[in-house]
Amino acid sequence: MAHVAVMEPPAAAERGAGVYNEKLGMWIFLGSEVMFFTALIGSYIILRVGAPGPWAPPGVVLNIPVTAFNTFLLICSSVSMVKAFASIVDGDQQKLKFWLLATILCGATFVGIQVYEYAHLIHRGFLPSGIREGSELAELVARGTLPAATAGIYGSTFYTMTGFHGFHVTCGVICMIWVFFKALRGGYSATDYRGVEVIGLYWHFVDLVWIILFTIVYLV
Amino acid sequence: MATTAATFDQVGHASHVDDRSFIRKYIFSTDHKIIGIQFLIMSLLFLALGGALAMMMRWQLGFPGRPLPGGSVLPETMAPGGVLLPEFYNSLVTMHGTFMVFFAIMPLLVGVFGNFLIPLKIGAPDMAFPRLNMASFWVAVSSGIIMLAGFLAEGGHAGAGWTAYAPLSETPEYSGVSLGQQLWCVSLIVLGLSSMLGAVNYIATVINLRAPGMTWFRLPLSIWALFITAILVLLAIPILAGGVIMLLFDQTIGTHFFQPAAGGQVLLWQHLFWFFGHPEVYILILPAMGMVSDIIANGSRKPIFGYHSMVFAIMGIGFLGWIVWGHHMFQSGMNPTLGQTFMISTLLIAVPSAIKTFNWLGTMWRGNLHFHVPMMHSVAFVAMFVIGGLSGVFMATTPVDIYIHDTYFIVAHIHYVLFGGSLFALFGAITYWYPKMFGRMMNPFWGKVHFWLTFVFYNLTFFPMHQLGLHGHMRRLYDPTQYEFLRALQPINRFISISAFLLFASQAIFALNFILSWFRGRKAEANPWRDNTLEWSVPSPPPHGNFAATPTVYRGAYEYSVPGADDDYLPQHRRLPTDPAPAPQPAGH
Amino acid sequence: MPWSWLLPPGASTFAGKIDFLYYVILAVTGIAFVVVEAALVVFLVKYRSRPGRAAQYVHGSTKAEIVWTSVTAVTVVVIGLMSGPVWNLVKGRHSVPADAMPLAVTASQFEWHFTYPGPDGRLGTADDFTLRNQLHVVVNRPAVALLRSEDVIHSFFVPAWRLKQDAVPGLGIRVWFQPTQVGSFELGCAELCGLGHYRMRAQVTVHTQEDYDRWMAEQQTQNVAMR
Amino acid sequence: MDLAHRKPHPNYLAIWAYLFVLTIVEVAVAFLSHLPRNLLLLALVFLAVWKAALVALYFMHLRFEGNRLRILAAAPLPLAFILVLAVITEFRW
Ligand code: HEA
Ligand code: HEA
Ligand code: CUA
Ligand SMILES: [Cu+2]
Repeated sequence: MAHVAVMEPPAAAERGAGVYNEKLGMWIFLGSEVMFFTALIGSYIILRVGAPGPWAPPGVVLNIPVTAFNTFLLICSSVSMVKAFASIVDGDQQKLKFWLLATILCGATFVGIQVYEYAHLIHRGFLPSGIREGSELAELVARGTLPAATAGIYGSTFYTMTGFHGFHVTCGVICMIWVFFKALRGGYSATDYRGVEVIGLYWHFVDLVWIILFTIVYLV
Repeated sequence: MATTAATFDQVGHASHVDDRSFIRKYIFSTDHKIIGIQFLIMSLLFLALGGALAMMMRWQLGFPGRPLPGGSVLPETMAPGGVLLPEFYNSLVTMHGTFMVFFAIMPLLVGVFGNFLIPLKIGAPDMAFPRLNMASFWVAVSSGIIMLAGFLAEGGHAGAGWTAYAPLSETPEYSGVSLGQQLWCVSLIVLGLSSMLGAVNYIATVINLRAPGMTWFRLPLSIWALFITAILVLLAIPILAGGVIMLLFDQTIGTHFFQPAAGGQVLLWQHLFWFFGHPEVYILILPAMGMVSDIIANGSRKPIFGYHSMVFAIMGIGFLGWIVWGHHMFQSGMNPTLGQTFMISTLLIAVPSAIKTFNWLGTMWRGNLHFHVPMMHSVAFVAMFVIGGLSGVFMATTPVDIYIHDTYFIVAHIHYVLFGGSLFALFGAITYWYPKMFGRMMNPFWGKVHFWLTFVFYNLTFFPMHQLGLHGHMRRLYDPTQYEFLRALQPINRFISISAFLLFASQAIFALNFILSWFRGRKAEANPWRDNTLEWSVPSPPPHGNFAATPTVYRGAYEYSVPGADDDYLPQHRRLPTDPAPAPQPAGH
Repeated sequence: MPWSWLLPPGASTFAGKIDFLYYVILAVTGIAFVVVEAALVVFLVKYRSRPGRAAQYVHGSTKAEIVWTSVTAVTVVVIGLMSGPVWNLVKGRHSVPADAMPLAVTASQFEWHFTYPGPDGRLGTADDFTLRNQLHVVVNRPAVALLRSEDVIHSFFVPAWRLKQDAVPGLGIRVWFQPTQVGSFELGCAELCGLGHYRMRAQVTVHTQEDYDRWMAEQQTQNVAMR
Repeated sequence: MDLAHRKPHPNYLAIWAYLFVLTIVEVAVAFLSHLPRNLLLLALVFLAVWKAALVALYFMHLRFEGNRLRILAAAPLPLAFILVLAVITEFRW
């Protein structure tokens, strides 16, 4: 009776990207985060390429050894995070708690070191608006080691990028503490490890952003 | 694969007894239908406010320097003796654009219809993340309150246009505005958070919660459009947030992103803003296009013409929208060679738009046209969007844009696509889904009166703006009579203003119809428009949880006038004897 | 006259080219407009629901899709190809004529400052002088202005010349023009630049060469007197 | 990630060591090598992308996910490139 189009069989439910809601949601959210960091990092690249003069050479203002250690910490925290995930997939509650705690400690230390670094930089005269008059760094400017023309946007971009990264780490640590408490109460199992996997994705993403930032902000 | 999804799937249960308290049910509700209605009320209020600001602007433009009737209630800092001050006029333009774009049309399309329609039309009990959804609304409300607070700020509200070009927008010495602009920034950052939460939700919901049989190419076009729109929101809004954060930091903590004296780049702001801004204008039209497609097929009692090309056209517009932002910056001092490439990519958007336009015509061709109120608005949408789209071609052409950039030709374009396009579609969509939202019909007689008055006065208001632009009338001009060559145009300005007042007054009919029908409208049956999609298979309004049992879908959304069927529509969930039995549901459903 | 779709008279060498493009696009979009709206109205009348009417059950037509897609694509590509050279002529970075008279234009809230090269025809020499809100140029002689801004973005807009270019703080943008008519014209600011944006206006005077020389001599004596 | 037949976990500690070594190489290249400026830039960016890819592929499991999720994850990257590259032509082209 009816037209062919009507008689198409109901296609098998091809629902989903094959992943559960929370994980899918986190990946979608990370897409948004990529664009957010694109705005910040992209602006930095653009400002740097179009800068009216040479940029401060690496290592003159920023403390490379300390940040290299911080990079190491964040990489460690990523491993501990993925270990936590592997543990709960295997159903090992004890290891899950151990690795989560390790991740929290690494993350919190990272933030602590960054706060220390900021305090130190500000003390030496490096501000979001540029170099403070009469500070230690102002002498470098006077001596010509530190280009004056770009010092202003150097501070602007540095604090904005690393600041928002640090903010993301802080949020990550807070969420992780929440996951940790849930783990203490046995909230995860080998059949439902959603919270651990989802916070893990976020955590690794923040680590990934830092890897990029470390190179283009500190080393270049 | 399937196992994981099934193991964790908690949603998908049938509706259950509703025992929530009043507050959980209507204020902090996680029900997507209630959240949609909350967004509707919020954004209609902002629409009315944006309209009121436009009326003040039109008064000043039509009758420069004369005291605004009733304007003496405004404080001295805005309008001493009722005469608008230039700085207040700038705030009016800015806030008119901001409210209309960010607080009226965008939440109406995405917040209201994204929320209300997606779960219902794909056969899901709710969104993938109902609590995030609730958060999204209340975050949007806070953002609106912050934006409104700007009017009380010392120095006045933001006044650098809705595009907030730096350095005017970030330097109080140049603009006289400081706190107002900062609140503008904070509000948009907060609103960005709300939109992002919404977008994550919509995308995840469409991907994961479609009912059995609801394949991608059986989705109604409104859902396709909302899905692509959500992707645009997801990826564009963070760019705006990033840019606005830099703008805010320049004002508050002394950074120099957009300050050339300290090494910043002025054009960087424009690049960031428009990289967001152009996808944004498609955010403001795609859902309208989708809903219009649904309504036109229904009003024509005919399958939508070229369903697949319609879907690909939506994707095409969505993608091309990312590579055309430079067309707002042709005269900005941007690299002229880059301008050439932006001209070509911009012109190419005419192609998917043409596909959509002609497929709407194709849908009506040999149809059986019923002119219910939503259909009238949808037909007007097609007619008006074409005018706005074609005027876009003038501006896309770089040499012609040299002349008409930043003139009223652009203002005419804006309003043909945004009012003639989006807002007409919204009037139609609100009338169409009103019964599903509130269980009552809007009054069709007053709906038609409102339509005709709006259609006529809208054209009388905005069509002559093309002429103003062609004679060089600049935008954002407090008092055009300062220029000799514009004085001759003052009669047009006055004519436009009077039409605009009548246009605004006509909206009272819609407001009254909307409010009164809520209490006194005719009770609506489940499927008053004899439509095919799933939301019409459940009572009006649908119960908490939407569907008594997860529906199974057997066909596309547009099977109207199928030969041999006993009615002129064939719902997606109706199983014909020839249809194979539904696949057994996986455990957990 | 103000209500028409015709452009007001142009008065520069490229005004004619821009106006021509405008009329081409007006014709093309005009045809598209008429086709679409006429079809719409015809369908609304012809296929309106009447007793006994039934809609035809069709899902589309690949042939029709191909036709309107390719016709539109070809049309816009042709428009693009026609526009490219004109854009290059006006705004291309290498299209400023070598013999153009140099000018420096500085915008600030809310006025225009025009610096003239003086009798020697070169900027940056002692005989330069600056006028506020008055632009004087010679008919049929190209001039190139170096646009700068001291505070916010402004936009240099002379409707009769069909010329508009933003003046951006931190950038020096060169923009050239060649007036074809003597007389007096208005120059406006086309970019929102603050509360005085609406009155940031300047007078353009296009002289014949003799006229201009006389004016220049006058300026010199005035300037000398002022010193 | 089928629960019934689970694959063994990748050796995460090896990835960790890998990342650690790459970081040391990176710092060494930045401060000890005397490459010309452009080459240095290229080398450093290459190393950073390499590290980032390791994190995405192993820690975030993209290596073991379906294609649809990979597309979803990669989708924003072209847009990021378009924005930055187009704006850079303002200064260099
Ligand atoms: C809903 C919002 C919306 C939509 C859909 C559009 C659609 C388009 N816009 Fe518009 N635009 C805005 C909202 C929108 N715009 C706003 C708000 C601004 C101003 C911002 C500000 O500065 O404040 C703006 C500004 C703007 C500019 C900058 C002007 C300037 O400042 O100088 C340009 C330039 O290219 C442009 C072009 C286009 C084009 C080519 C389309 C195309 O998508 C249109 C395509 C459609 C058609 C072409 C019609 C249908 C096709 C046919 C009938 C086939 C036949 C056609 C041909 C043969 C050509 N727009
Ligand atoms: C969707 C967007 C939208 C809408 C609907 C409108 C509607 C109107 N706009 Fe606006 N306009 C913009 C978006 C919009 N505008 C933008 C983006 C700009 C650029 C800003 C800038 O330059 O920065 C602009 C600029 C702009 C200008 C240029 C100012 C200048 O450059 O100096 C003018 C001048 O006439 C104007 C006029 C009007 C008028 C008369 C209306 C009328 O149509 C208004 C009619 C009234 C209504 C539509 C409200 C009706 C209310 C309801 C229906 C609510 C019902 C309520 C309940 C049920 C509770 N607008
Ligand atoms: Cu200067 Cu507007
Ligand atoms: Cu655009």
